[in-house]
Order: sequence, then C-alpha cells, then structure tokens
Amino acid sequence: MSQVVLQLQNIHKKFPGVHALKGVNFTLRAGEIHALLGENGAGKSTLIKVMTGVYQRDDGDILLNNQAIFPNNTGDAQALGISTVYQEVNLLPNLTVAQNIYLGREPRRFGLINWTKVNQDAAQLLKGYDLDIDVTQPLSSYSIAVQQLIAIARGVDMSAKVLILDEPTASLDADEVQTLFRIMRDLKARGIGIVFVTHFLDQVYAVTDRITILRSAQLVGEFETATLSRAELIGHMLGKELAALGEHKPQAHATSGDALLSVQAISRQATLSPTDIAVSKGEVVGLAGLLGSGRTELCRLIFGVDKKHSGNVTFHGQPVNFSSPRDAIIAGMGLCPEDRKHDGILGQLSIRENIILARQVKQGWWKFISRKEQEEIANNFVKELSVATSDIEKPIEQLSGGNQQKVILARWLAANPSLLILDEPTRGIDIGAHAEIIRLIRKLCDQGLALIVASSELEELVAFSNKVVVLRDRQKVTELTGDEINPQRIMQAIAAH
Amino acid sequence: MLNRKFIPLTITCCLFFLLFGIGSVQFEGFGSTQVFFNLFSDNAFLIIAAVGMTFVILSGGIDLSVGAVIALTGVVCSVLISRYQLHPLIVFPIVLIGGTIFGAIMGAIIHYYKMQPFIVTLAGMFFARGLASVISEESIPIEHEFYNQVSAFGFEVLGGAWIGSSTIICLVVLVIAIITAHYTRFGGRVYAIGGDANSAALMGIPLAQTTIRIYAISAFLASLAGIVYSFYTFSGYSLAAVGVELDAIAAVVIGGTLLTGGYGYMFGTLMGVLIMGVVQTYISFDGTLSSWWTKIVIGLLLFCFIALQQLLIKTTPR
Amino acid sequence: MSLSSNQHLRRYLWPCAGLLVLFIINAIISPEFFHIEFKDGRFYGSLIDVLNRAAPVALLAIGMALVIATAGVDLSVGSIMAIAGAVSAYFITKGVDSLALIIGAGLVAGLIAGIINGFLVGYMSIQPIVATLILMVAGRGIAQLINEGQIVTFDHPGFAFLGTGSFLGLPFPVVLVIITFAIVQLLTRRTALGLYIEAVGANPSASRYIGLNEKAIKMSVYCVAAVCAALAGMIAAADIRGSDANNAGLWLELDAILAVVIGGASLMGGRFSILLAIIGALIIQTLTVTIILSGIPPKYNLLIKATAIILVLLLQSPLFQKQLSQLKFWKNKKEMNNA
Amino acid sequence: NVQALTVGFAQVGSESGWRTSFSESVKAEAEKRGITLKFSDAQQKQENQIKAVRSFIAQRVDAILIAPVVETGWQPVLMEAKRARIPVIILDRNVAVTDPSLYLTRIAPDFEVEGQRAATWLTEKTGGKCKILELQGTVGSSAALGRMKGFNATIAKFPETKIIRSQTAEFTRAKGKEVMETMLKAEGGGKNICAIWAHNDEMALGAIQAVKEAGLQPGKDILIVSVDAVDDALKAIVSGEINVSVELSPHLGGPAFDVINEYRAGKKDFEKWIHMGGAVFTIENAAAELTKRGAK
Ligand SMILES: Nc1ncnc2c1ncn2[C@@H]1O[C@H](COP(=O)(O)OP(=O)(O)OP(=O)(O)O)[C@@H](O)[C@H]1O
Ligand SMILES: Nc1ncnc2c1ncn2[C@@H]1O[C@H](COP(=O)(O)OP(=O)(O)OP(=O)(O)O)[C@@H](O)[C@H]1O
Ligand SMILES: [Mg+2]
Ligand SMILES: [Mg+2]
Repeated sequence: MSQVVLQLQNIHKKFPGVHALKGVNFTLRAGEIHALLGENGAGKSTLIKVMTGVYQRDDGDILLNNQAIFPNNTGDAQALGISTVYQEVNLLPNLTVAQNIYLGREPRRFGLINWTKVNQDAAQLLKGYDLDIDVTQPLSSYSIAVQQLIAIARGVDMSAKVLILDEPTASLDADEVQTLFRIMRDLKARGIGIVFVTHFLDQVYAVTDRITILRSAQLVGEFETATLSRAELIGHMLGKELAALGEHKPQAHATSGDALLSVQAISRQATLSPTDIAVSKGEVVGLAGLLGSGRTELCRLIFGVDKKHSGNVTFHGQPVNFSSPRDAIIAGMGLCPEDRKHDGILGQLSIRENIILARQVKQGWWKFISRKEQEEIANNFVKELSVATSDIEKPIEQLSGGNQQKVILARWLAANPSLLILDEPTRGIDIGAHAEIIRLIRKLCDQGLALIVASSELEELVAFSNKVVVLRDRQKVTELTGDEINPQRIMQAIAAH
Repeated sequence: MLNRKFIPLTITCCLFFLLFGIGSVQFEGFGSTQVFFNLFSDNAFLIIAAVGMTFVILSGGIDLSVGAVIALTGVVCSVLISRYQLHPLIVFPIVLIGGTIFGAIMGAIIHYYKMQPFIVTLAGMFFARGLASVISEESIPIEHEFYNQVSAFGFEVLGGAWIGSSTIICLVVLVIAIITAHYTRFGGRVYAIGGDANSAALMGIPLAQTTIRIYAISAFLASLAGIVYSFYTFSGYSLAAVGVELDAIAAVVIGGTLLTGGYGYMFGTLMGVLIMGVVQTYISFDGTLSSWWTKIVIGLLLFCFIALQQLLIKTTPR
Repeated sequence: MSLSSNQHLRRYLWPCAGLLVLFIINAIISPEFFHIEFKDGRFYGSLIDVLNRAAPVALLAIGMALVIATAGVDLSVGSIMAIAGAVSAYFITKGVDSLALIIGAGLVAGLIAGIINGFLVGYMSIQPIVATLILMVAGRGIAQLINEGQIVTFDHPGFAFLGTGSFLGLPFPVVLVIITFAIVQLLTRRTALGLYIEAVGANPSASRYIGLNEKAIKMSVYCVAAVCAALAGMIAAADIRGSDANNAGLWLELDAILAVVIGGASLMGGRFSILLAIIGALIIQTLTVTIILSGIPPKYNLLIKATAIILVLLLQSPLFQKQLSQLKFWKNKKEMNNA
Repeated sequence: NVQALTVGFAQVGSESGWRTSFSESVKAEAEKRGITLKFSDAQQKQENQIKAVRSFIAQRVDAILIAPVVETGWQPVLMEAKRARIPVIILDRNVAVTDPSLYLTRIAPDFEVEGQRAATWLTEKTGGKCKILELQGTVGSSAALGRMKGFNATIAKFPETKIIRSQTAEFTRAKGKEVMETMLKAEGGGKNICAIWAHNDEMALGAIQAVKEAGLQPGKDILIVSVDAVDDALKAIVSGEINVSVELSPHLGGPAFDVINEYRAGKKDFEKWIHMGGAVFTIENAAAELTKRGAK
C-alpha cells in the first residue's frame, strides 16, 4: 500500500456556539483519490480549512510525511505542497483569468513579471480543460461554472503533494466533470494524494479509492470505495436508511394546463437570441444545456435583472414589462440565482433576515413583518429544509455552503411566488436534503406553483420536469415533453449539431 | 485597437488636455510649457503622496495620515537641520525610515487587530500632527547650502519652463510605482487584496506582510513627499499640508481608481493630480473670483469633470 | 436566543465601557464632573454640557450611521451645517419672524443638498467619497456666498432657543437629538427600511435580486444625513446667535464618521446601530472635555486624542482582549509563584 | 501711465470676518484706482498660495501682494519672483527670509504689540491682580504665538496676574463658547475669575455668551480683553460686554498700492516694515468708531 502523505489526528475545532469538529481523524495516501463525505454542515469544509491553515485547530495534530505541520494560512500550506480549491469559488473577480491562475507565482524575467508568458501559459493550461477563453479578460466576465473550472485549473497546476477539492463539481456539466476526472486520474498516477468532497454519489463511485465519512462533526469511519455499497454509504452519512428518504424516481404529476407565463422571442444583444418559453400552473419546466448555453441569461431576462432588447412576456394573462426584479417579485415571481456567494447571501445578516427579505419586499416596506412572525417563518423553513443551525439569529455566512443554499431557497419559498425560477437550486446540497427539496417542489406544484429549473444535473431535471427546454449557443434548440424526457434524449439534443 | 480596459484612462487624459486647451484659449500665458511644468513642480509632493495613496486604495484601504506625515517630516527635518545642524543627507534617511516604521505600525494594527484603515490612519493623522506640534508649534525655516543647491538643480526645456529636482523626483517615483504595481508580484498582491481580501488569503496571498508593506510604502512616500515639500517651502511647520490626504484621495479617484479597491492604474493618479492642478491654475489665472466663488467653482468643475467622465465611460461601446 | 442576545449585548459593552472610563477619568481630574444641579428650570453641570455639546455631532452621527450602513460615506455634512445656518440667518436678517419658516428653510436647504448627494451616489454611481467631496468644497462656498463672507449675527430669541433653550430641564439640542433619534429609530426599526439599508450595505448585488431599489435607498439615506446635518447646523448657529459659514461644522464630518466607527460599525456597510453611533459621539465629546479640564497645554491635544481613540478601538478588538487576559494570566501566575 | 496695472494678490482664505474685510478692502481700493486685481484664495493652505504666486509670475503681473499663511517657506518662490523682476509686497503676517531684498516691504500690524497693549490695559485696570482664562488661537498660528508672547511678557512683571487656564478655541466663536463653558465649570462657575483674554474677537464673542449662560455679567463680573476690533466686537463694547479690543486694521490695500506706485516711479529702498498701528477701543471711543465705519 502506498505511503501516507497527510494524517490528521484527533482534530478539534470550535466556533462560538458550535463544536464543528470533534476529534476527527483522517488519513490520505500518496496516489489515491479520497472522498470526504457527509451531510451539509457535517464539518467537511471546516476540516479542510483546518488542514490548510485557514482556521487554527483547537486540538489535534497534522502530519505531512510524518512531520507535524502548523500552517498559519493558505500560503504556508501551499509552500508545503498542499493546494486547495475551496468550496465557494475563491478567485478575484477584478483580475484577469490569467492573473488569477498565476497569482503569487507569476513567471518573471529580470525580476519583473513576464505578462506574455503568463497569458500564454494560462491559455495553454485552460485548453486542457476544453476551455477556450480570452485569458486577458477579467474573471468577472465569465459565468460561475467557468470560474469554477479556472479555480480547479489553478489548484491542480499548483499541487505538489496534496490536492484538495471541496465540491468542485457543484455547478459543472457532465462533460466538464469527465474532464476533471481524467485530470484527477493523471495526478493520481503521478503520486499526488487527492481529497475530493462531493454530494454526487455517482462521482464518488466513479473516481475515488477510499471514503471518509463525517456526521455531526464526528468521524463515522474510513472505507474502501469498492467494498462499500451505496445503501451502506447513505446509511453512514445520514445515520438512517435510504428508504426513509422516499423514492427517487420520476413521477408524473398533474398540471392544470392554465398558461401562467408565456414568453415570446425574448432576446438580448450578445447574450441571448430570441427564445420562446411557456409555463402553466403546476408545471415544472427544465432548462438543459451546456456551460454558457444561455440558461442563466434566459432566467435573468425573464426576471427583469437584465433589460431585454426585444420580446413579449405575458404573466397571469397580462402583458408585463419588468424593469427590475422588484416588479417581477410583486407580480409573483421569484429567482434563486446560481452564484450563491455573490448574488445570494447577505453575509452579515441573520438567517431569519435572509429568509424573510423577499417576502418583505413583496409586501412593501411599511408593512413590516413583526418579529414574531419573522421568527415563525424562519423556524418553519429551517425545520422543513433541515437547515443545520442552532439558532436562526446566526449570520448566514457562518453556515456551511449547503445550508446557505437551503436558506436562499427558503427565502424564495417564503415569498409565496406563483412562478419560481431556480438556477442550479441544488448546488452543494446533500442527498438527504436533495430528496427533501424535490419532495417540497412537487408538493408546491400540486398546490399550483409553477417552476423553471435550470440545472446541469440531468437526473434531477428528469426527476421532476413536465417539459424540458434545451438551449445551445444561446438559443433554444428544442423542447421535450412526456416520454421524451430522459437523459439520453436530452444529451442528444444538447450535443447534436 | 485600444484595449478596452484603458478606455477610462484615455478619456481622463483627453479631458485633461481639453481643460488645458480651454485655459490656453482663454488666457494669455496659460498655454505655455512653463504653466504645464509648473503643474508638476507645484504638485510634486502631492503626486508622490498620491502614488502611495494609490497603493493603499488599490488594496481596498485608505490612508488619512499622509498630510500629517508630510508635516511631521518637515518639522523633524527642519529641527534636525536648523537646530541640531545635521546634514540633510543624514536627516533624510532618518525621516524616511521613521516614516516607514510609522506606516508599518499602522498596517500591523490594521491587520492584526482587524481594525478599519480609516480609523487607524485617522488616529495616525492625529498622532503625527500632534507629535509635530509638540516638537515645535512654530514654523522653522531651513537654511542649508544643500537645500539651495538642490533647489537650483534642474534644467530648462523649450519655452522657458524649468524642470527642477522635485519634478524629477516625482517622475522617478511614478515610474518605479508603475513598475511595482503592474510588473511585480507585490503589485499583483495589492490588487488581489483589493479585489477580495478573503479570497486572496485563500489563494495563498500573505495578508499580514502585504498589508504592512502597503501602509509602510504609503508612509514612506508621504515622508518623501514631506522632504519634497520642505524643498518647496524651505521650512517645516506642524500645520503644513492640512487636508492633503483628501486631495490625494480625490486625485486617485479622479484618476479612475475604485475606492473599494482592486481596480485602477498608477498613471491615472498622475492625471488626477494634474487635473486638480489645472483647475486651480485656471482659477488663479481668472483672478476675479472671491473666496466663496473659488470654492463653488472648484466644486462645480470637479462635478462637471466627474460627470463627463462617467458619461463617456458608460456610453463608450465595449 | 441566548446567542443572539449575548452578541447584542457584546456590541454595546465595549463602547459603553469606553465612555464610562472617560467619565471616571474626568471625575478624577475634576471632582465637580458628576455634580448636577437644578437651577432656573433646567439642569446644570459638566455632564449636561457634554450632552449638550455632543448634540451636533450626535445628529450628524445618526445620519452618518445610515449612510455608512450602505457602504457609503458623507463628507459634506459639515458644509451642509454651514449652509443651513447661513440660510436661516439670511431669513432672520431679512426680517422673517416665523420660526417655522426659518427652520423650514434651513431643513429644505439640507434636503436639497441631500438630494444632490443621493443623486450623485445612487443614480450616477459616483463613488461616495468624491461625490460628497464636491458638496464639501462647494457647500462651504455657497454658505459664504449667502453670508457674503461675513459672520452674520442675528437676534431672534425663538431661533436662539434651538441652541440655548431648555425643555423638561434638558438643553434643547439634547431634546432635538432625542426626538431625531426616536423618529429615525421608528422609521428604520418599525418598518423594513432599516433591514433594506443593511441588506444593500451587506451585498448590493444580492439586494438587487431580492428586489431592493438600491438607488432609492441610497438617495433616502443621504437625504436623512443631510437633514440631520441641517438641524445640527441650525443648532450651531442658534448657539452663537450667528452664522459662521467658514467654521461652522468644519471637520465635523470626520468626528461623525469617527463616532459611528467607535460605535462599532464597519465602513464596508451592513449592520448599523444608531444608539451606538450616539454613544460614539458622546465618547468624542467627553474626550474633548477631558482635554480641556486636564489643563494640559493645547499642543498635546491631538496626541491625547489619537491615543484615546486607539485605546477605545483596541478594547473592542477580540485579539486585544485575549492578549489582555493573557497578560492578567501571566501576572496572576507570577504572583502565585511569588507567594 | 496709460497701461492699467495688473496686481496679483495671494490671500490666505476667508477664515474670519476680519480676513474677509481685508480682502474686500483691497479689492475696493484696487477698483478705485483702476488696477486689475488678480485675487487668489488659498483656502488656508500655503501650498495653494505658492501655486498662486507662481501662476502670477507665469502671467507676468506687475506686482504681487502676499498675505502669507505662515512666516516660513517663502524663500524659493520669492526668488522666482525676483528672477522675473516682479516686486512683492507682504501684507499682514511676516515672512522669514534670509535675503530681505526678496520683497519690497511688509505692511502689517505687530502681533506682539497687540498682545502687549491688551495686557497693559488689563494690568492697569486691575492694578496687577488678576486671574485670567486664556482662549488661544489656532495652535501654531503666528497671530496666536505673537499675541501670546506679547501678553505673557507684559504680565510677567505682575506676579499676581496669572493665566490659570489656557486652551485653544481655534479662532472661532463656537469653540470660544464651548471651551469657555467648560473652563468656567472647572473654575467653580467662574466666580474667582477676573478676566478672559481671547486672541481674537470671535472667540471673545463666543466666550461672553458662555459667561452670560453661567449667570455672570461679561464686562463686569469678568473683564473681556481681545484683539481685532471687528464691528460686532465694537457693538459689544458699546453695550458693555467686551471691555477692550485692540484694533487690527484691515485696510492694508491702500498703502500697498502706494508703495507699488512709488516703486514704479523709481523709488527702490523702502522701509522693511511699514507698521499699521491700530487704536485701542474701549467704551470711550467704540461708539464713535462705529458711526465712522458705518459712514464709510
Ligand atoms: N466561520 C464560522 N463561524 C461559525 N460557525 C461556522 C463557521 N464555519 C463553519 N461553521 C459551522 O461549522 C459547521 C460545519 O460547517 P462546514 O462548512 O464544515 O460543513 P460542510 O460539511 O462543509 O457542509 P456543506 O456540505 O454544506 O458544505 C456548521 O455547523 C457551520 O455552521
Ligand atoms: N466553455 C466556454 N467557453 C467560453 N466561454 C464560456 C464557456 N462557458 C461559458 N462561457 C461564458 O460564460 C458566460 C455565461 O454563460 P451563462 O451563465 O449564460 O451559461 P449557462 O447556460 O447558464 O451555463 P452555466 O450556468 O452552466 O454556466 C457566457 O456568456 C460565455 O461567454
Ligand atoms: Mg462545505
Ligand atoms: Mg447558469
């Protein structure tokens, strides 16, 4: 068996009011891909941040090649050969793509940075990820998925002994995921140890060698991937059987057939060609497409975040022309954006405030929702979506990524919309909560809510869509209904030329 | 094709020359090389201080202490030179090192105690000015042969304009700063911290070291500006350069740097200073404005300029 | 529940402790400091003076707290004070007698200034520091223009009451601060406005998705700040029965910002507390009184101020608290060893 | 001469009523004589003043008037003016230069003398027995330093005349009131205080309000001594609230233009300091002066 590179022993970490790691052990060998699994808020990201010096451990030892290390920050960890891609995309929107990739290790000539080389190398590196973009543009001009790939490319390029990937695939398409796996296997062959956090069990079985599972800040155990069954794995993660989650199979549900939203030839220069889409009450319309196919753009245009350059929108039978999200919200829409960190959370505000804000806006500022009612709403959603928190007054930034996502979902559900647009709604959500959310969505649809869901996960789209609209190159290519909705057909539509 | 990220900077440059052109048409003697180079020699200390400020603002911080550091430097220089008869070339390293340490301490407090730059440097401003007035409330003239030589140094360019030592120093500082900001790893770190300090830390940028260095550089340049200021006035005075920090901030921002950090160019700062200088020159050439109209017109010109800048940048097709 | 109330208390603890320490120092320097007597229908004493003198900065701080919560800053409040003072003095000297008209004119002047600031910041997206710098420079000029460069003195007992009168035994400026505080507190905490302001400050981009009108919110906070400043300006003018356009409110914007930050707010926006901002203003004023009472030569003023500010802020810093407790720990240990 | 003169005037700013009267008086005088005046307001900043002077040089004006912010710091720019052969006249505060030929003359009052005269009046009035509260001008300003020096030197001869508290009120009315309020509280309500010595009228005017609010009568219970003799102060003298104010004449324009004319007519050596004496105003002569000023 290959040799141990990184070993964590009896790690403890406390935050005010939360004991986030209670004596966790973890062992990573050279040349293995090691899955770190657990529910939202189990402590995965915290463990990773302790390993890399972002947080200081309260107790325990970290050994790198059998030597105790005390990293004080990411820089120290990098110097020791540990490279990390953190859960939220942590790159710098103001710098160019190339600068982001080489920040802190730019190639120099005569002591000065050689920008030509930086740009060439960056472009070359990204080609390996099938990403052919202008690396001299600021990072902020690319979608969150592209940013995630860039972050991965940076992390992989720097890895010397250990590479840590915290939910790198959360907003990637199947194709990109395959590319990533190919690269991970390459690194593995070169003897690099890889820690891989994900909530997609298929991916765990596709690429990892061993699995460490955390539950409620504690270690459940370490397993060989090959010998652990899916049911056992879920059982270990949730502490209960999969059966308790309800089935995960597609289930047709009734739609009323009354048109709710009808969009004709909506377009915006340089971002979306004229596209039609119609949604009825109780219907779920899935948006499928590759990275950059225009799903996010379409959602933003409907919701009035961006100004449309042409097209008509009818909502509730009335022609509407939203000049801002506020109009859309008051008319009864909601949009849960894909970039959680940038467009979703209000970091310093409490969970309660984050949940009630959209509803408050809908009601108007003078009709203040009383504190009691706010707490009621927040507590309800926290329970219903099983947000792991001790207190609804905690700032949302202190929640784990998946739990933040649940709170943002709750925000939009709390606003009682008649049409809800979800852009990658289950990013980073664990399988238990995933099932919970799908069940919730179905329940709401039965009550007449209509949904537009953009998702990179075909399984998920298939699971609850009545209709799937496929986009390619910022254009609608086809619309699938009924039996046509299956992963193969969607893949064909996406890929066809 | 012009790179689109340079469009705002280009627009700013064009507006400067437009302003200068208007003055030249309107007043005799305005459109001379003398007036143009006076902009540099009159504002040399401001350019140097604003260059330091640019580093700070690019990193998302702010340094309110520069004006006070300029004054303190002047006072210390004049006391050491005039009272203690030290040679300026001994005094300068002392004040420059002292200034740098002062800045480093502010940077360390900001980083380690997680305090806001605005407040720490405001306290730094009170401290430096307070120290200056404790050392000497009165202004102290500097009389030293070296000062005369330095101020006599320079050369004439066409049109009778004089390029003196202050102009040379400030241009050298500017060039070094441009190289540092855009061609060194340190410069990259400054932009990185300004973009998002948390992300930068997660990408492995040494926050402590970088923050301390940034404030040390700013204070070092403020001290240097203090020395240049002392060449400008041959004296040290605890009330000198009041409000220079605001001028420097305004120059940096007019030059297109975002106060929230992460975006901007060193060269823009030079343009910012020159623009404010042209406005001032314009007003004194006019010479009919009363005290209050002077203020109102400065405000109006500033507004017109910024509004025009915004408008042009927004409507320029990308 | 326990966590939230705890955090809430902690925010108030350190600024209050800072204020208390200053009070105690003052009482040591001048034993009369806490002495309050009731005379001619009003309270007298150094403590009352502190409240009274802190009133203008407290008013500025109320508005500034809101502006800072949106991640902005308003440098023009000092100049707006001067404008409002000049406008009301102008009306008085022009023979207007109606107090409502005079005060109304001052407030309207402030409101106009606020609309200008709000427009530049909210609708033209000019960075707050520069946007308000414009009015900071030009505003003082406008005030001087109104006064024609002179200090305009006036005699209007009704208006002077704003600065020197008393109500329920308290100096009238203090009463005005209390009223303003109550109104702003009601507006921000009994409606959703406060939450909106904090949301815009915490994450402008996310606020857009929630449907908040960032521009309108910014406009309104700059207006509130300017109206508060106008009120402060009239108090200052009423106090000396004259409008001193050049000096009224000079550099007070820095004091107001300082007050808000001493009260624990972040200049990057987000959470705000108006009460804490007022406590910040009290700390600054108490410090000024301390310096005057101590009889230390004025040239040391700034050094003392700098030291005090750093100390008050250090006390609020968790790391410093930890270091302090370690220090105590070491000392205890030493004593134990000695014993 | 046929060609009208162009004169540049670098003024400090407009920080006080006195300063504004000074600027206005120079402007009025220039207009009367048909001189084109290039006025520049430096907003209390020396660097702005130097810039203004350099732009006057670039404009090739016929003469430059400078009312300096501070004494020091003028050597380099005055040398430039000399090189350009433009005569310079200093108004009000002094300049410290090694080479007196850099300027023609200085037309100004003497701050130290002002302090002395204020002190002399006070010691005579009180017979050398007095506890004084001092309101200083802006820390480090030459007016504050000069007046302090003159005043202190004079009272030093009277051991029982003492300044018991001294604090800056930055030459402003509001600060004057605020600082005095606190000082009086600290001195047990001010019953033992014999006089307030303010470095300018503005602070004195603020201080009398504080005295009144403390329940004392300014001018009677506490003597008020100050400098400048601006209109508001004269009115206060007439109503008995200020006891004495030493005049600082703002009419420096006339003599300055006289000097320029003489210089152009060929006169080269001027007295280096043309003193502008001011009267000392008390209840006896204030009313008369007021009517005189009103008449003008
Ligand atoms: N900075 C912080 N301050 C306070 N509590 C925190 C902080 N960071 C994390 N926590 C808490 O620690 C616990 C573990 O969080 P962590 O982010 O490690 O979860 P995770 O396993 O990565 O979950 P997810 O799958 O949702 O990303 C959570 O209860 C979270 O609320
Ligand atoms: N593979 C790629 N190559 C080049 N540019 C891309 C690529 N993927 C995305 N982009 C850029 O990202 C921008 C944003 O795309 P958008 O967010 O609309 O995509 P999407 O369909 O929502 O997909 P996703 O949300 O998965 O990124 C596009 O305008 C495009 O310029
Ligand atoms: Mg996580
Ligand atoms: Mg998308």
